[in-house]
Amino acid sequence: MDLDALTGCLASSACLVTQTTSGFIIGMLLFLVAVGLTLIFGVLKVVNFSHGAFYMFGAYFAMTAYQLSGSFALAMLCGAAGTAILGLIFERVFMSRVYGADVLMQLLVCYAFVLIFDDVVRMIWGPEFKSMGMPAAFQVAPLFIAGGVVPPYYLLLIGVALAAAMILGLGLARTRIGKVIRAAAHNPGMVSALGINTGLIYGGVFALGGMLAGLAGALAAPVRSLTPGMGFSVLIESFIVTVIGGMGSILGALIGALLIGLIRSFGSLGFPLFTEGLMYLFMVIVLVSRPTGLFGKEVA
Amino acid sequence: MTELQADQGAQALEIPHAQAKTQRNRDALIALAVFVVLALLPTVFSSKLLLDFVIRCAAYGLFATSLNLLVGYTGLISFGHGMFFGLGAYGFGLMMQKTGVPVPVAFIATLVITFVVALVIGAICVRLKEIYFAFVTLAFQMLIHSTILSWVSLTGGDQGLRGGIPRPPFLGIDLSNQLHLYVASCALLVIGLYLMHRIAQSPFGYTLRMIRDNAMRASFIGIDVWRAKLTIFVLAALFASTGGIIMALFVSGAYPEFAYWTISGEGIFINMLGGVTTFLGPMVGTVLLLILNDTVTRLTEYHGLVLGIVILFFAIGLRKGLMDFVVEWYAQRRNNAGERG
Amino acid sequence: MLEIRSLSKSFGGVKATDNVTLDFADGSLTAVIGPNGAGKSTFFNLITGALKPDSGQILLNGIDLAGRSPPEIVRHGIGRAFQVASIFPSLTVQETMLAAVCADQRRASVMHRRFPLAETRDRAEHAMELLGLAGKRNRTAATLSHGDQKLLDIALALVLDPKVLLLDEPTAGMGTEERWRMIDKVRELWETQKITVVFIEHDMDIVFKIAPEIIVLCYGRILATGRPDAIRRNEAVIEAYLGTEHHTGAIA
Amino acid sequence: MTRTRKPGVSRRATLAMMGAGALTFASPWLARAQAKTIKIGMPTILSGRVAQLGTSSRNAVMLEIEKVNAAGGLAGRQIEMVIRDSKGQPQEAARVARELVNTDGCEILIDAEASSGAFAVHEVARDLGVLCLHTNSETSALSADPKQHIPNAFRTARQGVHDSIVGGSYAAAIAKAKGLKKWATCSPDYAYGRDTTGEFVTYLKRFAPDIEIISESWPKLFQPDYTEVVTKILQAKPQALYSCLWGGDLTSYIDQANIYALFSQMEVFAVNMADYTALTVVKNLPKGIHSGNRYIKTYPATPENAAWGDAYKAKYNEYPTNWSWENATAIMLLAEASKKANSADGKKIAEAMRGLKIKSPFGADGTVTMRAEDQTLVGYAIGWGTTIPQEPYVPQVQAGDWKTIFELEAEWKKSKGYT
Repeated sequence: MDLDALTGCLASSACLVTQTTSGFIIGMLLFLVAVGLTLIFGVLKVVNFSHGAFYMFGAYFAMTAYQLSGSFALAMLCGAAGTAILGLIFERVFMSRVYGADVLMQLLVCYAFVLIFDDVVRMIWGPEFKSMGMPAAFQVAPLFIAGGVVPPYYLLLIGVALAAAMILGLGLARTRIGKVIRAAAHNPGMVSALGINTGLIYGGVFALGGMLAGLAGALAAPVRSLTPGMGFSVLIESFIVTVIGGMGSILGALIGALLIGLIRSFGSLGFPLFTEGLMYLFMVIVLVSRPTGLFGKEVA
Repeated sequence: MTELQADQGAQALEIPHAQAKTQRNRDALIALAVFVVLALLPTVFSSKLLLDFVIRCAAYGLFATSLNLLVGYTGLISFGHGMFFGLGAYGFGLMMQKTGVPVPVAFIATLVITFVVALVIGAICVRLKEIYFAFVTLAFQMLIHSTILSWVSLTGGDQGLRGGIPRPPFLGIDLSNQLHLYVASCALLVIGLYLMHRIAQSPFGYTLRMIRDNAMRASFIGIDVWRAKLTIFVLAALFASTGGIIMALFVSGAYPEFAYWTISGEGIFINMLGGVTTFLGPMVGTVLLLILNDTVTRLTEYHGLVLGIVILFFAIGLRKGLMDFVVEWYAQRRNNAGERG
Repeated sequence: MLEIRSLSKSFGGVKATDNVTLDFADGSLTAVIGPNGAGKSTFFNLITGALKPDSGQILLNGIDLAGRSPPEIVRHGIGRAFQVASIFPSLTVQETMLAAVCADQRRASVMHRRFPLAETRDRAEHAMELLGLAGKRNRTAATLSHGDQKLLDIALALVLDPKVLLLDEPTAGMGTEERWRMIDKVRELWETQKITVVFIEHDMDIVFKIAPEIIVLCYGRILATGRPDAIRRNEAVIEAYLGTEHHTGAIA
Repeated sequence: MTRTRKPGVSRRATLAMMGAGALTFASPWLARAQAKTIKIGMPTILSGRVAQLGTSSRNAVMLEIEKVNAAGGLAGRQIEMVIRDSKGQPQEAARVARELVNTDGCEILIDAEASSGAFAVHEVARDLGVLCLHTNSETSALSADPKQHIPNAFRTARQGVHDSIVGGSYAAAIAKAKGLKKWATCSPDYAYGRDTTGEFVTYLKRFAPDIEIISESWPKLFQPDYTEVVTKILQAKPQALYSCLWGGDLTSYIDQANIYALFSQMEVFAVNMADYTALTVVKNLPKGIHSGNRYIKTYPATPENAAWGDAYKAKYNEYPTNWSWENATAIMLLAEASKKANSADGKKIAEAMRGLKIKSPFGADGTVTMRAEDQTLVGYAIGWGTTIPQEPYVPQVQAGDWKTIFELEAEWKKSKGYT
């Protein structure tokens, strides 16, 4: 424990700004993965255990596209679009077969794909870790805001994630498709009775979730090393995020992700050896006091 | 899903009281016979592989079967059952390394520790329902894993308990001799399975099934659901802990991986593989998974791919565990035969 | 003797049970009626502990049970069956009965005794025979007909030897003929078992024909109590049932 | 219908398999004595996040085995490698190791496990008495702690404490020259990270007593995001940073620290930087990172070393890793010891190996020695230098002095109560 460091930081604006933005950065990437997880759970009631694999594929797709084309924008697009297609196929071909079955069967199918996807990546890209490299446009000096340091690339990252959150939130609240998705979450039988193809919605939600995770992977590719199994630790953290925020709640995912980000950034000052444990402790406390999470709806 | 299981139960409950005693004796006799056969195996086959295999089966089998008491019988999907496996391994290993008490004392003491920890964690966890129970058990598992990693001075952190686990001979049993360890593991396995079977078939076992089926109704016939769940949570933890002790003796150490959530995941996987609706399903699943693991890792380093495809076969193809499938198929055949006759 | 004293419960300002005071004499058979949303099920839920009352007392032979947990209340002798048959789908009829009796006996040996004692078996047998389920003892509950499932639900309550039996719409979801069979059964049980029975019923023909005592609930209050002929002539009851637009709107 | 018979068949098949296994090994000693080939078992990590450890270890072993076999094998017996994946789990490593010996008939183990896996295999070696060469575990205690000592286990890897002594003295010299007083550390939170960092700091302070550690960060192993660690270090404003992050974690860290311009604000000492795994992967490698050598074909600057690196590259189309030379050394030592003992018997090889000095491309003076007292490798090339972003990556390596290493190591052992 190093509480002096923590209080010292809380007293200095430079440190506050830096650590807070660093918490936001960690949180925003987590949010992109977690929001897909929470969306899929909300609509399909499936805990998509293989969600980390989409993050991994997003990163690998982006890296390959970047190496081939040299265009950062194209790399991001490939990461997002590629995983969207993958998500759609995954849902239509495999997940759709186990909706009626036990929750455990669904988990098992996801678990199978965690294993399969990791090996597929290892077959295609090899077992060694890779790095995409930072595009030249972002190899610039960091900005200083109120004494705190903020790299421009991370501003882009936060911007993209926030935009995704807003588009998603507004889209679900305002558009027709959004309403159908929300209706499907509450009453799938009703939606299919109205002549709407639930299969299409389910596939679409999976594709959307996959796309967001893929986008997160693509955005992370320039700053994180790529390796088979890289999705795993991200999955665990985004899982904590969704549980804390409330399974099925997009706002919950956002708040949960930011909370975890801040716990990490300030926890690493105060409790450098127990930062991880801090997250689990927080999760236990939330679950015990409010099982459905901070923003989850009470289950009847 | 559980029609068959209920069938079997009906037979058990139907037997008049006079026969109950003989039935009970029969179970004990079967357990004894299985133990004798297992214990005599090494005299027929001298393969050390077989001994190692059975020891591992005992460790994982106790763990998986105890998990099934929660998952299959009570409907409590625990993602954190592995913490008790780890607790058993660490508790026993530390006890032997630090205190030098005789093996049976360390064994009992480890179970007492597990009992206390499971009581505290269980009291918090069983209040939650369904998927939230799964989450909170997972969170506790990760918390314990983090603690093992952080508490280096006691646990050795990520390096685990090093330097081997001393095991002074007691009552003529020397657990550092592989043959002795083998027989002891078989004994623990058979006794453990026998006890768990007794629990599953006891009225309490039926109380658990009632809670699984309809917890609300159970509380309206006077069952204290919370207490019953807590009881089985603690009991299952004790058997899982025993599995962990066997594992610690087998590898002569304890490692944080034993308390990691993947152990719980493997337990769930074993249950699904073997089937949760029969008592022996998890045991069959254990043998299957271990054989699968051992052969596939021999043949290819892409075992994840192979294992994944096998899982898909069970989850999407069969949609149930192997024992469920066999029992259903057998029942169907019996029905067909009955109709024809 | 079951005495309800000033029992109240409200949900966010809506009074679902409003200062209800009632006596149920030992061995009485009482029907509870009232329009939809009158608070009948809430009333049952309060007595059986599914809901905690805001205030008031529930005295069974002088012991206050208000606010206690369902298992405790059951053990004091108030049994209950549900509107939608609440059973254990994967257990057979016989297993259900035996397991329920075992749970009731609560002996320490319950953990390790695998086979039922004679006493346990006799109680289970008795309940099955009373409800006419003995012939279906090895059927899984999920495979029973709707009517049999309701009977099983009642048997579950009865096997615990309750002093008071609360039946929430025993005839719900049944055809006319089946209803009469069921209600005859209920009456027969009441007569042979000498227990206090309180049941909720929608079908007025049934209520007026078999219930010696009737309680009418409306908006959580007692509108009227009394014998069938008195209730039939009660102005307030007629108004509540015929209702005005205003009333039905509020109830829905 | 046929499908439903599966359980019966599989059980029977399994029993048959076990039976066959039992028959084969019912008289193993007879079978082995007559065998022409000698099997060497190698549990290692071939899947998961550090699969590269296993693959580059395997590559190096196979490269050397070919040479040994071409030269006649171990005392006339051709070597057959049996390499199995442990998935990086200690209990799997223990099981695989046991199985390799008990079932596959391996007479020697190459333990290419990391961290806790090595300790698990060590216990198996203790139990079975089989000759075992640890090739990847650099944790000092494995060989330094007399409680761990067994006569049949050797280590052919570098050792954390050696690294720290050389690193400490190198860093202290630079600290004195540049006036670096305030230091920060950032190392993975596991035994290797903690021990190595602790030892580095000890020796740094010994050589330059006036330095001060003002910030410590302990990210988790395989942590994907280091942002909070990077910013924490920036807040502390140290003049120098020490890190023993490695592999993908190190490259992630560099990429993430780069965009905070961390490397322009302090001197960075990253002991595991100068390994091709990290050097070739990082796209924007900052100039002037101080690093210990891992494997680099220009150090030692001998034709033998360059030739070995090129041969490896030619065969596998990638550069060798730190793990590669450690595993290659194991095979070289085995071959030499077997030649000296004129036997392929594990006990005799072990006897011959104690104190054996062999010629090696990886030796500081062209030789490496298996020190008899604690059965660990010494005399390997060890030094520090600074990086540049293209080949040869580390143009100048300042060699560590083995005499100093031995002195300080003896002192360290005493302080730990090992001697």
